[in-house]
Amino acid sequence: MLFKRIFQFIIVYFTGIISLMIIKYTLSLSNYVIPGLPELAETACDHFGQYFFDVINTLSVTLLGQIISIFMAFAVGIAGRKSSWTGSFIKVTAYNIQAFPIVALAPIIFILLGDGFLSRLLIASMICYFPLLLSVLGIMASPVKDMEHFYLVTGKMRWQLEIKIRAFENLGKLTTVITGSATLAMAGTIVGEFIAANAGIGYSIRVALYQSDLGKILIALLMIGIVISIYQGFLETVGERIKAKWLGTSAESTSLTKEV
Amino acid sequence: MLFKRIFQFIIVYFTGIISLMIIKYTLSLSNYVIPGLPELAETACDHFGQYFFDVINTLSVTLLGQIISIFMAFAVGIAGRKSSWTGSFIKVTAYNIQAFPIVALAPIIFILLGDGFLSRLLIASMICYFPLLLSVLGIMASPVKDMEHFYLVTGKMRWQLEIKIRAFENLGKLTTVITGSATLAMAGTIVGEFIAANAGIGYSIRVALYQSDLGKILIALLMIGIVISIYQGFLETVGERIKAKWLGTSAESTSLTKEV
Amino acid sequence: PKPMHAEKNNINYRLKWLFNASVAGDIYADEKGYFRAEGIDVTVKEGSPEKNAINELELGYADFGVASADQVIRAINKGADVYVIAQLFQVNPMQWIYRKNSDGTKEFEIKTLQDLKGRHIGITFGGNDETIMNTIFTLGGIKKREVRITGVRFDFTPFLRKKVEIWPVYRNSQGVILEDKLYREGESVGFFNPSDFGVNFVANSVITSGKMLQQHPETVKKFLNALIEGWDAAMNPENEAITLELVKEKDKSSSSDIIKKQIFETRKLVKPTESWETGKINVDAWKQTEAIMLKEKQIEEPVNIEKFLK
Amino acid sequence: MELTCKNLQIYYPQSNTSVIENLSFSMKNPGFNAAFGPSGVGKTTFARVISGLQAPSSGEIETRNIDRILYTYNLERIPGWSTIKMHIDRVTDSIREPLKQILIEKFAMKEVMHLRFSQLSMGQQNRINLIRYLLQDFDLLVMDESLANVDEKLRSEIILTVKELFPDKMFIYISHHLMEVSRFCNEILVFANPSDRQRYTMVKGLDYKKGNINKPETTIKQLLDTTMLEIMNAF
Amino acid sequence: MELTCKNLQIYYPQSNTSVIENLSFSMKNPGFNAAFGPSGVGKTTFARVISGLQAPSSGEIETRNIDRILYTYNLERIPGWSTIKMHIDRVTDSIREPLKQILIEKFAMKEVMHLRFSQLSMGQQNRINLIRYLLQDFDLLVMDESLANVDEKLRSEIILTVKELFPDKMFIYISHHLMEVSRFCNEILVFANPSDRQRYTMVKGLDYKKGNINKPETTIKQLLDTTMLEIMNAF
Ligand SMILES: Nc1ncnc2c1ncn2[C@@H]1O[C@H](COP(=O)(O)OP(=O)(O)OP(=O)(O)O)[C@@H](O)[C@H]1O
Ligand SMILES: Nc1ncnc2c1ncn2[C@@H]1O[C@H](COP(=O)(O)OP(=O)(O)OP(=O)(O)O)[C@@H](O)[C@H]1O
Ligand SMILES: Cc1ncc(C[n+]2csc(CCO)c2C)c(N)n1
Ligand SMILES: [Mg+2]
Ligand SMILES: [Mg+2]
Repeated sequence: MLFKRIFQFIIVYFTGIISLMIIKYTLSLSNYVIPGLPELAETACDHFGQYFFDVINTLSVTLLGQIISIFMAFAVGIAGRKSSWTGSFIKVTAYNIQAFPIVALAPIIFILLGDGFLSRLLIASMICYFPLLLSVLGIMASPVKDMEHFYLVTGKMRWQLEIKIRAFENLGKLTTVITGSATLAMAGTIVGEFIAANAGIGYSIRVALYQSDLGKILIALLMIGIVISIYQGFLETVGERIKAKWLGTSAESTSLTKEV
Repeated sequence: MLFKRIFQFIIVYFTGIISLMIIKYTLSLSNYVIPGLPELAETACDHFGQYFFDVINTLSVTLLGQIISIFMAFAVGIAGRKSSWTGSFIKVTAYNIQAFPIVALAPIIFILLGDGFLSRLLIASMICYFPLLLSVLGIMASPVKDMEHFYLVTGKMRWQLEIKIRAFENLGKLTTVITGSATLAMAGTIVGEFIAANAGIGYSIRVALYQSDLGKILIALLMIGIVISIYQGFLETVGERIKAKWLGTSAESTSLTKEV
Repeated sequence: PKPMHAEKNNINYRLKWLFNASVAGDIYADEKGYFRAEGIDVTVKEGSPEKNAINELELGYADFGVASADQVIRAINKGADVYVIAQLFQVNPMQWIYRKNSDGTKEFEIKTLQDLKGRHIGITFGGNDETIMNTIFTLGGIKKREVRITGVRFDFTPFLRKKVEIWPVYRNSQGVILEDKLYREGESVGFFNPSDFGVNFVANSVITSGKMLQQHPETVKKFLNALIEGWDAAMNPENEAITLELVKEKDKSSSSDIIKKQIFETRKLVKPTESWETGKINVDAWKQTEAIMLKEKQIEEPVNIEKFLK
Repeated sequence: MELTCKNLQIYYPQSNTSVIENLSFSMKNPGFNAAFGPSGVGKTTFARVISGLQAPSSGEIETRNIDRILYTYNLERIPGWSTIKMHIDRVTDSIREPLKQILIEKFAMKEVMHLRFSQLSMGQQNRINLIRYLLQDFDLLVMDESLANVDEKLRSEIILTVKELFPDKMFIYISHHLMEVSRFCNEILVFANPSDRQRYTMVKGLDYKKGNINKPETTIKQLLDTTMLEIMNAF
Repeated sequence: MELTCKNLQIYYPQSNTSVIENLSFSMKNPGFNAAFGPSGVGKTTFARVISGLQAPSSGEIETRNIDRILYTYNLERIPGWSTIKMHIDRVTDSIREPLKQILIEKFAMKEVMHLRFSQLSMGQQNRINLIRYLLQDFDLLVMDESLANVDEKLRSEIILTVKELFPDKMFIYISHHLMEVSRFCNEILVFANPSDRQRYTMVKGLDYKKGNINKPETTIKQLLDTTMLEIMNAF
């Protein structure tokens, strides 16, 4: 499973590299525009370790950022699920904040939070949170009538229960979205680092970009891809566990009662 | 409906401005860090018209970018919905491309496409498409067993039908996500313009940033917010129409058979 | 291949920066029809940090461009086919701004390199200001731990909020704007200019490809003539009103007052003395730049940059 | 205890005719009543309207001593995150604990309480859903085909149990089982197709209770046949 | 035409006992057969297994001259983006056009074909779903409570129509209506609760067809009573 993921990523990555090489050699571009394979290999050797630790550093922020945005997305999605004025107000607020590109908000963020870890985290969360919000809102706003009826007519419905029912009925969708959002959190962190930090792989990419060093960027991308594959594989496993637990099926049982 | 949206945005916006002012006066920051209200008003008068046209320019790219990303998201979401090797490969590719922050991919995009409209469009679509993909994938990967059974056992199931059924059953979620993604497309376009264009509001924001002019940025944000409110209101109306048509209910009929 | 000596008519010229006073000469040459007068059709394209004229030369998106010396040297080091045909700025506009009354009472000024000690300095990691500042540190015998260094982004807030004392800016664009902003709030500023201390790291220069030089030498000559003529005219104080109008046309969001000051500062960089030949390549400065980059391990081996200066 | 409808009128915009047309009736006193009629005649619509889930197009619904009306139908589902036992426990007041035990026992659900809802057979799903409604506060419970997928023997057992345990509640039982409705229900509101002259008739059922099956078998059969005939004529 | 099961065994991991335990039987020839038994006994499980939707834990299923087995159940839904008329049209081969008209007519669905599925009453949903299956290619159709929410009169009508129109197909009808199953079905596989000694019994039903209701009323009643008793004993 995990190896499949990494393997698939490697295929994608090297397809990309090969395309670049084809472009390079058909247009006979210099190593400055697109580095050749030997240069790439050299860059890899020189910077592999450094970039690996950079990505791990980034990952730590990603993790926190993702958790924060999951919480934010659920909070806003839940608060905004009703079609009441408040609900739609919360939605509008959430939407509008996102409409402002982070780069434009960045100065304001820096004024309020200073630069460093917090800004990096905030930017990461903001980029990751909105897509999550969209999905959570979609799920939280659709009633599951045949389950909710009982609680509604008996006056037992509380908002926590409503959310639990809707989340449960859309468990598959939610785990897909949350797993997928790891990528967004990573991208967000990197953007944040690019703008605001002096650590992490985003920062390293910025430095490489200033030096127009595509080779370094490509190696950084490789590291990002590998680490994110692992992280996502991990999330997927956790997701499966949670699903199995909540649905009350073990891997064993599902295979026994399987559809043929 | 539309006015409600704009009104809500205005509330959000001015709450933001007021918070900034509070920060300004409590920390007694000078006008160059956070401009005062008179400076803001002046900037607004000077640049309102220009920024309005910039935003309209941006909106035109947003529109196209959103359409492209909707198509891309559906294409990939549909292709990647099966848990087969190919399905998961497509998913991994889609995820990985996104994991790479646009800022890191930008040099490669410029190398391949040059600067100008195409790069701007591509970046906009990429930022908008992934969150859409996540939702579409979530929806497309969950079978609607009680509807699909017939087509499966009678051998009438084709992929188009499967998609149609799943889309139909999740119409509410899909319209929420597509409407919401307008914001993402806008943010994406602005980021694209920020990096690559020489027109649009993103470009103007960049210019303002190089001049460290927070006042201009705030006015630009106001324009963005208003225009996006209108655009989203429009999308929502269209979404309602489509829903009503597909579900076979008119606004009139739903109110007559309403739940009390 | 045999030189073709043919004319090339549709020419793309990629700048390094947005349209503003720092590219006044380029705008002038374009708008006043100097290129057309030479019989060439030139499209002047705006630059930005993410755009790279050297890449565009190779890919054929541009025929001429503006790049800084460190970009050129790094590209040559990696086998790019790049030649320098003019040096626009004789003095590097990359300088550091600071408040003269930063602590409210005492007048502060950087008179010697030792004045940097104990200060909080901004540096764009990976940017050429990092290379320059490192050279300054070596020159002044300043150890990294004797100063505080903060990474710099494109916005100035940390400097404006007095978090960082000495902040890198382009002297003739952002430098002017910042100076003006602070002046309005009653603060006066100074600029730390490395070339005052003997560090002549070359900045914006006009480049083209070897292929262009070989295949269309006439076109190169015409382009260069028109461009230098444009810069000469733009920098001529007598033409100030015209230059101002032309720049304002392209840079709507800056006030005339600011643009006027920017032109004034740009003039000092382009023509350090009244009689300075516009666009002249300062070979010694290029050699020094190469030496600095070699020492800072920006390049692995010497490129003999003088061979690429035409 | 009384439920009265006056000139009830319900139509759906998509339909050309009214579903419920000028319906007036009254059901008095607690007991096991029924709504009966051909498929598509409007029983569910009627039930939802009197339960307040849907607004009538016109007409009035009046109740006396009926404060809580619950409507339950056979397609309801119970969330799947825990076993049905845990769900039932959660929604049951502790004072109804003994009642719960009896219901589970009598509804033959004891063996499957450790399963999740989706693992139950259709009839089991019907039964557990009905159980949880019976454990709530209500004055009138409308059961829309609540036992549609349960076998006849168990269904009779369940109905008798409910009648025994809830003597002072009112029920409206919707079912397609003519004999069952005739035998166990008291007041039967029979819906006829729009083409018939008289659309609504109130028929008196045998209202069997657990105690009174002591009449001779043949008498019962005859009585039942009469009632069934009466209903079929109204139908 | 023959359907044979040998030592069929089915258990769910969550259950402590087998749902289907060593079931062997054979149904020969076309006709209207049934699976009957108390709620939760395993009829749905059995039906899904013989339809190939679920794998048995052990045992064998053999068919002769039965190539296409379709399974339909009463909770299926038809997509809501167009009227049921359009849906039925789309999934029906043009050669079955006359058959379609007859079915719609006989199933009393003519009036509501312009509605969407969600606007139908439960019984109407049952019927339209069954219609679309009857319009497909099949040799054996398993109907799992397909008419559970239809009234008795119409149900009889529908069953007789199906028997008349599809004389050379095999059906397995799952229903909780003892009398109906006894009257209309031919071979009835009766499932008993695990506690009984004999879990599976094959009972012969009256197999009524449209033509042969010409016996005297009392004879029919007697015959029916005998069959019903036989089933109840097996049950
Ligand atoms: N939303 C709707 N729009 C249009 N017509 C509807 C709608 N809901 C129900 N109907 C129609 O109203 C009629 C009555 O429906 P209802 O569900 O009340 O019948 P019912 O008596 O409960 O039938 P069954 O016994 O089959 O459940 C049906 O003919 C149905 O097609
Ligand atoms: N997925 C499952 N896991 C565990 N037990 C199950 C599962 N599905 C069904 N069962 C059990 O298997 C038994 C048989 O179920 P099945 O649905 O086949 O019954 P049935 O005869 O169709 O009943 P009904 O007439 O109520 O529909 C039931 O006791 C049920 O609880
Ligand atoms: C400034 C800015 N950048 C990106 C996004 C949103 N976003 C969605 S996915 C993704 C990853 C691409 O790098 C990003 C950045 C935003 N809202 N604002
Ligand atoms: Mg009904
Ligand atoms: Mg069943």
